[in-house]
Amino acid sequence: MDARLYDMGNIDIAWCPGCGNFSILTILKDALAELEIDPHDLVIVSGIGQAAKTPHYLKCNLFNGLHGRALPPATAVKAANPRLTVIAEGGDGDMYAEGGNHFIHAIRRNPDITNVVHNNMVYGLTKGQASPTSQKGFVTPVQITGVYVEPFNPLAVAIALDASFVARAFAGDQEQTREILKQAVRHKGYALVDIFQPCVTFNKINTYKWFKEHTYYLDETHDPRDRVAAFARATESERLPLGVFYISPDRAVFEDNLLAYRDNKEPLYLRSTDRQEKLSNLLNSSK
Amino acid sequence: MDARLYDMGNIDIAWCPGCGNFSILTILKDALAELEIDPHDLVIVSGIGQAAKTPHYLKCNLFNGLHGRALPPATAVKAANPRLTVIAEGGDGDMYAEGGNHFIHAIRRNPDITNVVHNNMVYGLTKGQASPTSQKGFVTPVQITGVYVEPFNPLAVAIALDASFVARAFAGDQEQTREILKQAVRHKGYALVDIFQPCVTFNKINTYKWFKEHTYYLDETHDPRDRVAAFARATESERLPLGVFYISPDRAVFEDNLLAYRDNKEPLYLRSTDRQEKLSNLLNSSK
Amino acid sequence: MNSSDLSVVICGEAGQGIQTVEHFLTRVLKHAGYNVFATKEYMSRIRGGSNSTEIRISSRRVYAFLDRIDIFIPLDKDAVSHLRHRLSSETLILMDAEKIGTQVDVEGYRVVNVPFSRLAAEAGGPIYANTVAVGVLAGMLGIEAGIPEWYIKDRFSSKGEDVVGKNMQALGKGMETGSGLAASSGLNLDITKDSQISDEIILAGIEAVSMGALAGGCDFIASYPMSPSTGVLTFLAEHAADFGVVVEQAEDEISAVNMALGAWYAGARAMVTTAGGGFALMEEGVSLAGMIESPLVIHLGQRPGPATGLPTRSEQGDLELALYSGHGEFPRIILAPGTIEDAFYLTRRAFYLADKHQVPVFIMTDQSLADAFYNMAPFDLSGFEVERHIVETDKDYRRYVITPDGLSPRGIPGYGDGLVVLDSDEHDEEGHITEDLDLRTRMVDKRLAGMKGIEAEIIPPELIGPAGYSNLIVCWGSTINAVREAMERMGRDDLAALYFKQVHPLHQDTAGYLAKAGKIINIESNATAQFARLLKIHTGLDIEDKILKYNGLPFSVEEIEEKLSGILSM
Amino acid sequence: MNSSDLSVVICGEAGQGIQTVEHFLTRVLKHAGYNVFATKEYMSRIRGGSNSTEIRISSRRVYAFLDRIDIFIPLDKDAVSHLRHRLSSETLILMDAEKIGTQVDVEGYRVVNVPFSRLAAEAGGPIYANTVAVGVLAGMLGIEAGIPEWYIKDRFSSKGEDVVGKNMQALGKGMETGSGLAASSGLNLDITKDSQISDEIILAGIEAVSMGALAGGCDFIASYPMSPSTGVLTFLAEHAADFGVVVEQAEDEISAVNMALGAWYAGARAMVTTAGGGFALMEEGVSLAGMIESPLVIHLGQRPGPATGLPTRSEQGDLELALYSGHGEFPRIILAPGTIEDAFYLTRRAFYLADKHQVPVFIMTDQSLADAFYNMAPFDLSGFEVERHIVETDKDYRRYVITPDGLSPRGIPGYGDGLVVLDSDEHDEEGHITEDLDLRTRMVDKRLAGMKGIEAEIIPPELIGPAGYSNLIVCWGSTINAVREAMERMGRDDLAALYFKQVHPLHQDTAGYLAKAGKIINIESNATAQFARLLKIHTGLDIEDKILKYNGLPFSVEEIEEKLSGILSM
Ligand SMILES: Cc1ncc(C[n+]2csc(CCOP(=O)(O)OP(=O)(O)O)c2C)c(N)n1
Ligand SMILES: Cc1ncc(C[n+]2csc(CCOP(=O)(O)OP(=O)(O)O)c2C)c(N)n1
Ligand code: SF4
Ligand code: SF4
Ligand SMILES: [Mg+2]
Ligand SMILES: [Mg+2]
Repeated sequence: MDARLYDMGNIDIAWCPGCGNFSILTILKDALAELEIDPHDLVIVSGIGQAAKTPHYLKCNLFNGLHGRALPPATAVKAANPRLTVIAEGGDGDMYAEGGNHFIHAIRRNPDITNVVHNNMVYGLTKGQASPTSQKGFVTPVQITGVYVEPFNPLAVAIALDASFVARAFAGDQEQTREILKQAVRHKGYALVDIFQPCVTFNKINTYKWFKEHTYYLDETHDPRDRVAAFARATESERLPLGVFYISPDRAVFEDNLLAYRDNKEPLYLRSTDRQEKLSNLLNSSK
Repeated sequence: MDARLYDMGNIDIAWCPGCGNFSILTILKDALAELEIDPHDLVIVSGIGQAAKTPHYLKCNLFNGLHGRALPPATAVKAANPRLTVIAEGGDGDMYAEGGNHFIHAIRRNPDITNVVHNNMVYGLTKGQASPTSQKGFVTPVQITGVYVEPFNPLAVAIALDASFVARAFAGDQEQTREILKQAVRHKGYALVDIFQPCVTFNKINTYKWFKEHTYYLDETHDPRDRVAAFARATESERLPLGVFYISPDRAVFEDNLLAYRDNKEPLYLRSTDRQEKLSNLLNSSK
Repeated sequence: MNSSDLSVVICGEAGQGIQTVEHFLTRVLKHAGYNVFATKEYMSRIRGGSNSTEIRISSRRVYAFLDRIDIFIPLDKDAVSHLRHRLSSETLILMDAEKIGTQVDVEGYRVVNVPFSRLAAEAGGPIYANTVAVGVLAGMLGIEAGIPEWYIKDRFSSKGEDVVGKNMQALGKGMETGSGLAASSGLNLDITKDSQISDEIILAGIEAVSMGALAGGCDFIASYPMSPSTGVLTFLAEHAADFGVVVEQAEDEISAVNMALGAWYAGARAMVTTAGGGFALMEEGVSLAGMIESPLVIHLGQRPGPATGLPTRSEQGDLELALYSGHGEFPRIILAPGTIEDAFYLTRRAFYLADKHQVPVFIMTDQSLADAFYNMAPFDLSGFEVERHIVETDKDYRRYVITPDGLSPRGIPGYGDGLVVLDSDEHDEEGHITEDLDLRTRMVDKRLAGMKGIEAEIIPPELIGPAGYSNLIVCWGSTINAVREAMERMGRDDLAALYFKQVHPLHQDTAGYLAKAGKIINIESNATAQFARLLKIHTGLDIEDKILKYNGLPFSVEEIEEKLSGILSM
Repeated sequence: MNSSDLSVVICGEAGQGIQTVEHFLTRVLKHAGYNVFATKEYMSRIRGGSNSTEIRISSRRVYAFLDRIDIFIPLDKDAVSHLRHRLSSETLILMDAEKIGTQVDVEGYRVVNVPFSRLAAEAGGPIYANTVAVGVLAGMLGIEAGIPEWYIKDRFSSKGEDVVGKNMQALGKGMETGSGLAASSGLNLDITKDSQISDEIILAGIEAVSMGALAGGCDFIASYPMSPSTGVLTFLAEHAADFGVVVEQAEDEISAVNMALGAWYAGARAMVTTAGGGFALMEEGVSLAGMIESPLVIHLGQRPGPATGLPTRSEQGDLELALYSGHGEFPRIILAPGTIEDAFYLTRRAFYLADKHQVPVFIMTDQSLADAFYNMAPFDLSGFEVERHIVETDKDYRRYVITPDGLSPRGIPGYGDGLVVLDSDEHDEEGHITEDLDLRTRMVDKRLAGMKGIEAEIIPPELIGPAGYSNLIVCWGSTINAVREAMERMGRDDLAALYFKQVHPLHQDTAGYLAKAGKIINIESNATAQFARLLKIHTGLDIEDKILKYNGLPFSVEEIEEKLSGILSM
């Protein structure tokens, strides 16, 4: 499929020139096109933040909801209509701070959705406060002497929760990130793709160059089915690995196990709404 | 100190006869007495649930707040007055479902508090729905064909977050649990003690007997400073290890690093409230 | 003792099986052709404490809590002190003297020893005490044995012959004792039976809400357990496969409401069920519904606040919370069923209204309504099929096209050639984020314009009592039940009640009804008269006479009668 | 062009440094003895888009947004179209013809070419364009060079000699150009200087709130960033060590409010700062404050909703949200400073009130107040020391001892011989959970009794204008600024305004003020007239004349004048 199918034409994009988000947008469009996903069958759910604006910039169905709350609607969309391809997208603050609880529990539920997190280690839209992934020592107008709390490690946590698919990528590397993203979308079950994304305005520490220098790719010696090895890799801190860390061997998929689909595979909106007889029976049982 | 110092005398306790909470209450009183902590210097913060009623049943200062919200006030109490010993206590639903986000971020902050979780793998107070730690197959009035989502693994997640101190205990073993609890309270920094607690009314699967049969203690071969090993132990599922899984070597303690204590170590309430001069200076700088 | 209207109260610890007796007895009585009503009050604990249930058996339909106790069965020693204030010299106390006789002071009361425990032991063990108790009451009322026997077979045959047999024995022993008592205690009952009643249904308020949801086409519920609203979640869970309902216990209430909105977006008909504290966490989600013009159905089962309050008790303290919930300005609808029938019909209607007007719709109940039940004619299910107000989109579909009535046809993803774009920011007609401030004004106007359509189908308040009233009670939700019965007792031709089952927006007839009254009396279960404040906004009228209650119990018929009499004699 | 009151507007993309110009120019002007006022409007983005700032320079004190633009400096091509509706044939447009001249249509306007870019390049590079711009304006106004030079040294000396030097050059070039322009453009300014002004302070609303908090003894803030309220968090962070303030960026708003309550419990004086959407998440916490009778200070900076709405814009749409927030019933106080001075004094007062009455106190501002600034006399700091309303506990301390005024002395853990017990459930005097339903009623009464003490110190509304008015404007919060100036312009002796800075509870004089008016005009920045509804509850009066605005911008002086004139001529 032609990636231009996802193109919005000449629109005003609210990102700063040079922002890593542009690259992620391109990667996303390319990956979806290569996967031959029709924009009409795609729903992107996002929260609020710079990253969360992404779905406005490609052709798709989109639910740009509340800050931190992308995962619950994304899970529900998939549950209401399993035929849709669903992506939940947002920033590191969005997914890991305000949305931290949903992050944990979405992983436990394991709906067949892809969770794309633009990890710029800062709050972009609200002008540069620390995010959960901000590194120690990062100085901001709130953390005036630098962050000293432990950065949130999304990969390690996801692996601890036995997430179905866990990967990290870098916006600066379009090719490999696209491949990782494609693998994530293709994966049946919840898939996390945490993407390092330089914020050229508010994060002068974790720049393109910094990410380039502080990352490397996992190679074939890494077995993504080995949870403990994946965890060890996720806790590396000298240089940060990129690639697919973990694929859980046997996770039940949320929507597949819903009783609503036991006898009927149709999306909810296609079902008959005549429930008179069933209701009559129910009422009779209350006699 | 005599554990009777913590005794409330002849009070009505709202737990079911045989509930594991009674045992935890005894352990808690004994541990605190052995640590020579004066009830006046102790604050227990809890949420809502059967477990969260615990502080009402011993002599202490207590803040029995909202469901799921024990950790933020506990962190704040410690930050406002570091001289107090602070415990945040509640059930598995309280801490890991409604309070899941605070659980993550309290661990990142690392205040010097002890987090005691009564893990009965069920919602007791609301009559038997699944909790995040309910095991697969557990049947409830909501999960009518049994839980199929992945149980929350608090230890693995805490270790993934590089928690300062991570332990698991069993209410059925007063001696060892008391020792673990004492170690946790003594530990400087956030300490998680997840305690298996039989709920005799709503959890007929994970009974005293079940826990007895499905647990074992970590021995000296386990090095709690080894994060990856701790993680591996935390993911064991045949038999569940008990004991101290992990102690992080070097975590900054939240309240120690607050700027409010840089030049002054007094609890906030003991400080002078005369700020006239400082304010004048500030105003002058706005000229 | 009122011969045509009997009130039986059973009191004991949580876990003693009071609810078993309640279910058993009410079904049996209804089958026998009696009108029944049951209401319970219980503590927020699983074992111990003092809980009680009141069962009324009557010639007329009854649906309200009565202070008076005609027959009292204390199951433990605390039961007597727990309810002593409601016992009178008329009350007949059936007490197991062997078990608790020595521990309680019942000096001066009419006490009859009934050896429940011994009879149960004879039948097979202590767990049969409940069946003995049912038997005793059935015996006293002269119920034919076949009916409780049918119940036992129906309920227990799955547990094996032995259990059925022992229950039968326990029943027999109980009935025998009861028949004897009827004679010896001078019980002179004259409750009329009506064979039609045996074919009626018995439903609790919470079940009616649940069935109303199913009738309204609900096919998605995400919620977090919280008394007194959890019953809807468990009811729908039980019928999930049969009705095709996605049922999810969320990690918290925030997730629940956001899931519900995602579900509506994808074509489902979703609801949440919660109580005040859980709802407080959903407010940002309600505001999102307002912004994206999404339907949403919220069952808000009220209990006393603030904060955790009294988790298992009743109050009507969250009206203003719901009305003003969510930041920013957008339309909403609030329904407040007072009866169990209304709980069904209004919940069904909530889905229709939400879908049609693309707004959040609240169904506000309270613990007293949720847990109460009585017999009633089966609901009318004829001639309804759920209308879905969704459209197949075309290529140029714009979700928020500005229309005169404020409503834009609602498309869903994957159905049609268009794309469905929602944004929690202010947006253009397509749904994309905008900073065009003129468009902002038009979008606010569009959203608020939806109120017009909503106003065209407000449920009018129901006038109960004489049209020529000079004194008018105003009330909303469950309070109507005690009010109605108190009015029947008082039999005044100058007193009527205006029962509001839709409290927002208020029907235009409201002011007219109020203007006709010389005296208006506001009755509600809260401390600050929230509904009176609403009426003031709507009509400008200050209501001076108020009967307010906020101790966690519903109004009793007697206290309404007494307070009303006081006010009316002034 | 008004000779004694000049309005300068600079417009360009986010990131072009408009705020630098704003800061620089206003400080310089104030030092020169001019009254200044600045207000900005900006998009929710970090780069690009169109943002503008208006700087007023006046003989009189000015504090409101004016539609009129006397001098317009467009920094990019979109600036002209962004503000074209406010340009007139009188407007002098200073435009860099080389840079954007060919891209914009300024046919018919008074345009003067000012080569900002070239002058900046000559001075050392494009980043000096802002200093050139300041220079041009300073030159036009005939400011003596020493003042902007002082500013440059003060601000930039830490960046090295080179930076200072280049700025000096840029300034010089700008001033030279400006002086020339003053003559050639026929600018005939007559703005009075006042040497006292140079010693005044300039503060933005958000800084005044922050300093008010410090003055009120705030020593704890936990919040989650959200426009337009984040400034309080950053301000306190900056001064955390000096003032001994615990500052924590919470993981979410729920954590923030629960931390604040924990902090008060342990003896701190805590606040949260947030906007509507974040506040919606705090409601359960507010309810908890109500139940545990905890002080709590909430700064609620309003922006347009629902949901994410317009994140960087202004509105007064959350009044009812705050007033009815939290489930259950309990007292609260809502302050709504309209001026920057009031923002300081009322925030300080909020801590006093919260601590004394043990209730949540809201300070409601909005983006327009938060971001605006002007010169004013330094605040009066004399004779105040923060009173702490906490007691040393004795052995038998009971946190919720029932007293006639509803207030129980507040102890904190570790201070005294008692234990401090709080419970979100209904509780007894000690604070332990209870199911005693009579006690429940007494506890509700106790909590609500606290309202009496609160009512004894309500801030009365401020009457602005003639006491013998027949037309009365009612407004709250920041709207007063445009109203005040519009009234000054209109100069009518029958028109007054009643400015409410405490909106709940309302002062008892309110009804009297309203009763005296023949016509009442409600002016507020929302679509449904929330404050008018409040007044109706309080007075029964329906206010028919309303001026409402909800496009995200504050009222301008002119539009208030125009709409008022329309209403008054009817
Ligand atoms: C409930 C709520 N709280 C706070 C905000 C303000 N807010 C918007 S985006 C954001 C954080 C942005 O950071 P991140 O999620 O990392 O996204 P980025 O802009 O860096 O892509 C915040 C705090 C909000 N919109 N809603
Ligand atoms: C906001 C909110 N949601 C829901 C509830 C209802 N609630 C009270 S306790 C509880 C869960 C209890 O389970 P757990 O935390 O595991 O404690 P346990 O009773 O098992 O000790 C729930 C859902 C509440 N009080 N507040
Ligand atoms: S602020 Fe940072 S994240 Fe946001 S658009 Fe600019 S560079 Fe990108
Ligand atoms: S319900 Fe379970 S957890 Fe609660 S008191 Fe009873 S046994 Fe304990
Ligand atoms: Mg970010
Ligand atoms: Mg539990």
